[in-house]
Amino acid sequence: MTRPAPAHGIAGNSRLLDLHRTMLLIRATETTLSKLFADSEIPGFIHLSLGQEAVAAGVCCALGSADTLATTHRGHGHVIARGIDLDGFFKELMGREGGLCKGRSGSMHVADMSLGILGANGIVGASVPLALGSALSHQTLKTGGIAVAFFGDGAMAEGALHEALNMAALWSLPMVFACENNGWSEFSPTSRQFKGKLSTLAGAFGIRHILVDGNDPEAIASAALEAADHARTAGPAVLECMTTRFRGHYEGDPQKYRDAGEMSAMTEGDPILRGRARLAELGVEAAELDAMAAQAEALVAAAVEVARADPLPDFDATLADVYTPLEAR
Amino acid sequence: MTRPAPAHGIAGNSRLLDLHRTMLLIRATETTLSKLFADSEIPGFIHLSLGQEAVAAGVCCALGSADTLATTHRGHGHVIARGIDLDGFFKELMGREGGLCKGRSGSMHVADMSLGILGANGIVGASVPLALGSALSHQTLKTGGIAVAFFGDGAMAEGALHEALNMAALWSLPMVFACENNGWSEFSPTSRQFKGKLSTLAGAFGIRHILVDGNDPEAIASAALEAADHARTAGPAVLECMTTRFRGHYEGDPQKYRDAGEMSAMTEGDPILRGRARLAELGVEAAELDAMAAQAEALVAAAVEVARADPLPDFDATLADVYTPLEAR
Amino acid sequence: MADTRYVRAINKALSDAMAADPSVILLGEDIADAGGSFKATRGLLDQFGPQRVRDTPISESTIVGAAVGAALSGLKPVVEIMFMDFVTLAMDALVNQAAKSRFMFGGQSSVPMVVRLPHGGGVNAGPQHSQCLEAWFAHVPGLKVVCPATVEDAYSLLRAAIEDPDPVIFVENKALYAMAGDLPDAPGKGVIGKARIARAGSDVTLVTYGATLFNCLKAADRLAGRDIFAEVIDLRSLQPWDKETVLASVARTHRAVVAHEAVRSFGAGAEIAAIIGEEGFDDLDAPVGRVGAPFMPVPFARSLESRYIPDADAIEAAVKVCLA
Amino acid sequence: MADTRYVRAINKALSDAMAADPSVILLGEDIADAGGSFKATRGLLDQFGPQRVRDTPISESTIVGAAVGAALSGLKPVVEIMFMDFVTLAMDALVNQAAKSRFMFGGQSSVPMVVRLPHGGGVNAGPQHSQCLEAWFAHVPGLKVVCPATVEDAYSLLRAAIEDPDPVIFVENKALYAMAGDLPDAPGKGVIGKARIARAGSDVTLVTYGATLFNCLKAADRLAGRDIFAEVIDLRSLQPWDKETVLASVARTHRAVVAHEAVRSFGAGAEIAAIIGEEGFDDLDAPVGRVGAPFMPVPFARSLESRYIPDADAIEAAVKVCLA
Ligand SMILES: Cc1ncc(C[n+]2csc(CCOP(=O)(O)OP(=O)(O)O)c2C)c(N)n1
Ligand SMILES: Cc1ncc(C[n+]2csc(CCOP(=O)(O)OP(=O)(O)O)c2C)c(N)n1
Ligand SMILES: [Mg+2]
Ligand SMILES: [Mg+2]
Repeated sequence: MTRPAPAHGIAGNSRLLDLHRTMLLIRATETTLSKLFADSEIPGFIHLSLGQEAVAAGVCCALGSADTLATTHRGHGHVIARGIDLDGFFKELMGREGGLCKGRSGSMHVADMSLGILGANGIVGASVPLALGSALSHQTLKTGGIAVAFFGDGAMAEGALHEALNMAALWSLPMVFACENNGWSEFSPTSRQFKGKLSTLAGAFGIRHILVDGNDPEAIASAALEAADHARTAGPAVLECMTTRFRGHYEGDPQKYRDAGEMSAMTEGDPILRGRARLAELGVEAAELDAMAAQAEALVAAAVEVARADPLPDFDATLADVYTPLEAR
Repeated sequence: MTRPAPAHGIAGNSRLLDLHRTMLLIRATETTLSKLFADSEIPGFIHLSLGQEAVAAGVCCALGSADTLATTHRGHGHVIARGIDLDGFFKELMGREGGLCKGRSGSMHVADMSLGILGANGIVGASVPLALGSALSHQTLKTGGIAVAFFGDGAMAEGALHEALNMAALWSLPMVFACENNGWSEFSPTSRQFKGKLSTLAGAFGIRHILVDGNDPEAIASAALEAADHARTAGPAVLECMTTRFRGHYEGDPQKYRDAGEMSAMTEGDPILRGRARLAELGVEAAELDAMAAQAEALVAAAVEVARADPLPDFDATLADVYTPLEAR
Repeated sequence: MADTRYVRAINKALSDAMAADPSVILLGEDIADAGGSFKATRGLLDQFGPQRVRDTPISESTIVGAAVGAALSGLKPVVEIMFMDFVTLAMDALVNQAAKSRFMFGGQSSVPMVVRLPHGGGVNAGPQHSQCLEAWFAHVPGLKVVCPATVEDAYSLLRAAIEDPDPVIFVENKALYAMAGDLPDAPGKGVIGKARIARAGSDVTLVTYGATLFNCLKAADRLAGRDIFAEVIDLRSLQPWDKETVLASVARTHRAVVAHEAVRSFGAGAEIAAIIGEEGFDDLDAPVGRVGAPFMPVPFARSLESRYIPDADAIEAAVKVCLA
Repeated sequence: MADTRYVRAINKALSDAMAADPSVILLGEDIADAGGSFKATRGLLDQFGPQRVRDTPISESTIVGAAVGAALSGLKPVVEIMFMDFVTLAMDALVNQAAKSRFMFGGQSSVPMVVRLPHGGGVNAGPQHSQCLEAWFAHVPGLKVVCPATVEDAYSLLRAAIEDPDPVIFVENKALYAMAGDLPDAPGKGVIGKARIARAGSDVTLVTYGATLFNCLKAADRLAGRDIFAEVIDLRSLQPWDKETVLASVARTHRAVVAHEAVRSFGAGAEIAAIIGEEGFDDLDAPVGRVGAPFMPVPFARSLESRYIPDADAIEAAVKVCLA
């Protein structure tokens, strides 16, 4: 899959199609990951973002090639929307030599420096200072780029958010704080863990806060463009996306803590169904959309086959990645 | 010096006298410390709170015997206002065996568990989670007490504040966040380090914020009583005291970063002069106030003599304080 | 209760300690309703209520800092940090506050608290969810470090840690949670600092702790097949650690290998080996061997992690070198 | 420049590195206008401007976390943490992010950053402003740990650390800042991992680093007075450390004492002693001695701290035991 061009100035209709294509690819990828995990073709644990595809697609469509991002343990959607190589992605999660990170680290650490992806992260809240530092580089080196920190609502309880909001405001850094607010922090409603209001917190540092329906791809795309433009021209912005986690915290989570009502209700807000409905309104043929979905499935199926065929990483070569080899300097 | 009774229900006039007495004792103590330090009778480094006496006196007069507090590197005033033994205090700062902490730790760690003083602290921001935990004990063990965290304006940049505001609000803990806002963080105006507004931050967590002129003993005392009562009955409160640091960050600080104008202007707001004027207004004789000052000087002079005569701590005995000895269990 | 799982022993120790002492409380992320990520606190919320079993926000540094303040104010907090890797966020509270308060205050107060830290790999959790960092804490005066390997020790040493007046770092190996073993019906409280000879032997002393104990026992089995009899010592705690038992064994076997899952370089095994080399010098017939993880982060892929964690083969090989 | 102070050498290294490479920036508390608490960055704000010399808020964890993100994005940040004790607030950024990013990303990127950590006692700064925690970092794969003792090394190794593509923990002993020594007019860049024989000798090898070097040299002087000739090795760095130079020396002297200011138990000296005991076993005529601080926090009072820090007497005594 090739990397989506920054959506600036692309007419709404075709942008919506791009967004939809991206969401479908994330959906197909993670639906497949869920199966692969159940069949223990994927080691360790994985956190799926099914239901949150619109946030990934919408935020990343606002980014240009100079921009960077740091994400979380639930970062598959973000890196796919950023245009990561699907073969390398599956190889990584399946622990293969050809993985983007050579199978060193798996789902929680997928990175692609060539796309400005500073990695998913296993430490809640860690994406925020990393992106802050990347924004500092953009500003100091005048790259014209911005840095995006994806973080969840539960991560708001970490002091990192407070410290980073302050430093971003203090230095007026080109940075977007993208909060993916799915209402859950692992097995607990975040409302039982965090009493703060992100809008007010941002306001306390004089930082612009934009709240958006995180399941409406169109709305997020324009909110993200607004936040990104603000970051490029006027300093940090907070983008809070209200969204829905369809699956458990991690695959295999029985979700005893969620009632059936919620489980069934949530699918109604499915961003992909909404995107599809909107595109139909705009006169896009159902057939075209079905073809798009089929294409995403095909891309994923192909990537899985390639990954399965890929060799396992060799242990001795691994040591060479701890420190920079002399010849690489 | 004996510990001031909680000021609840004491008539304003006599409370003002108590506050004044306390401020005078802090003033006499720290003026003397400054000399002792210059004469290198005090090892290490010390941070004086001259100019901030009203905050210490006002906040501590709102505390009862069950209450606890944790303070900062600039905590002399707080522990004196809480009624710490002056001999033990001087012995500690002068590194003597009879020190409150047996000379183990000095100015930055003065503690007296019998007065609920969980220690000064060398780590900026650390007083906040410590007091939070103490408040958790008050709530869980139903002591009826509250916990006070003293912290400076520079400490607001540490994530600890954010995390603690959230947990205090979440659990509705009996806690007062007492911010001593002297405008300085070491050698820099805090305005150049921290962009947040404490009132808004507190508000983001639904926490009551009270702003007070930190150089007006009377005003602080009532604001502190209000904050303490709120903590006892309704949960956490933030008390922000705007005050003035007369001396350098530490003794010996040349303060090149401060202009003469500020240096001279600040003394005009001297809380002790203001307290004295107010008492004069209320008809207290100048002679009585002079006597009070003389008494403070005398108490301090006596304590210094006692401390000088105290032996140096013995090294071998020190090891016994690392872990709790069996017999002490 | 035969066939009790390690995690169940932890759970029972918490439950018994809370029943015995109302000042014991639990703090951690998702430990109440959810019963903890590894289910170590399952059922305790119902048993003791939300005041004593508290779900915290994701704020490791303040959770531990608050535990110190609580411990200085009459409670005995037991904190669960979900993965030892996350304790990196709480080092100030542990090292500058918990470990030093008693000393800094001239012995005025103790700091009775326990921080439970699940460490170790083997579940492909990757570089940030698998580390063994116990050596850090063993280097910090004021902290105690306990690493139970068996089901019975998981119970008895956790009881001892909770009763201990000083702050205890309690290290649980994730790979052991599901392991079943014997737990007496009325298990006792252990003694922190006393090692256990897990297997007697005469030819070489294997010194270890935590999950690596079982790789040592496996290696000892195999070696016995070739008439090499290894004595296996389970240290159970690193701070304090039972020097006497180790040196006495080396005086009999004249050979020693120290093994742990943590990275070998600058790991806890270095101190053990250095002391054997210093105080057991005249007893030694061969260099003290050390087995530990290679100097790299814990890799994710199955083909990598399986090679990374020191196994019975590695221990056997080290013993052979030691006997060569 | 004869009689250059150690802190001035640090300052010059920072200045020269910034002049040589525009991607080098400085981050820290009060390092710009105030020139740093120990004046290591004095004058650099005027020289390089506020974009490259940044006063930060009091937010250690985010300062270091941001340095990692900046290092992954084209800058070479040099962070000053005012006292090593405060790095306890930034351990996640250093251990889970900086140290592991290159590995976790399969070698896609290096993390060129330096964190300067003033450690050590001697100024009655008390338990939270005096610790030596370098052993922690030496145990973390992905980090390098440098501890210069001399004025020239302070310069040349800081230049090397800043040029190094990987994250470097740069440990400066506070007691050395005011020490004067020779600095060549055009000082070179050092090599991380190469020890220096500070004094040649034939009877015993003293292995040390940082400020303790000078206590070792003092002890060696005194011992020479009684015809005991100690070879003194300044390791200069702990990760990597120069095993070859140490073992070669021990092969000549057959005796070794490892000394540092950090707490002895589970300190860096344990690894050095364990390796000497393992790989130098046949060369050793006596147990490897270790000198380090006792197992307690750094006390405040003069009468206590003076007894706490390992001095020449302690080293001399250890050598005597080793030669007995
Ligand atoms: C520092 C840290 N603490 C705890 C965890 C365990 N953990 C992983 S995800 C998670 C919940 C995060 O919730 P949120 O930030 O809302 O992200 P979401 O899972 O909802 O996408 C927790 C507590 C962790 N990985 N890192
Ligand atoms: C964690 C930590 N970082 C830095 C320092 C160094 N330091 C000591 S006091 C201080 C400034 C604190 O300012 P503020 O909180 O306003 O307190 P004030 O000195 O004004 O009373 C700093 C940076 C420290 N002691 N601890
Ligand atoms: Mg969430
Ligand atoms: Mg201040």
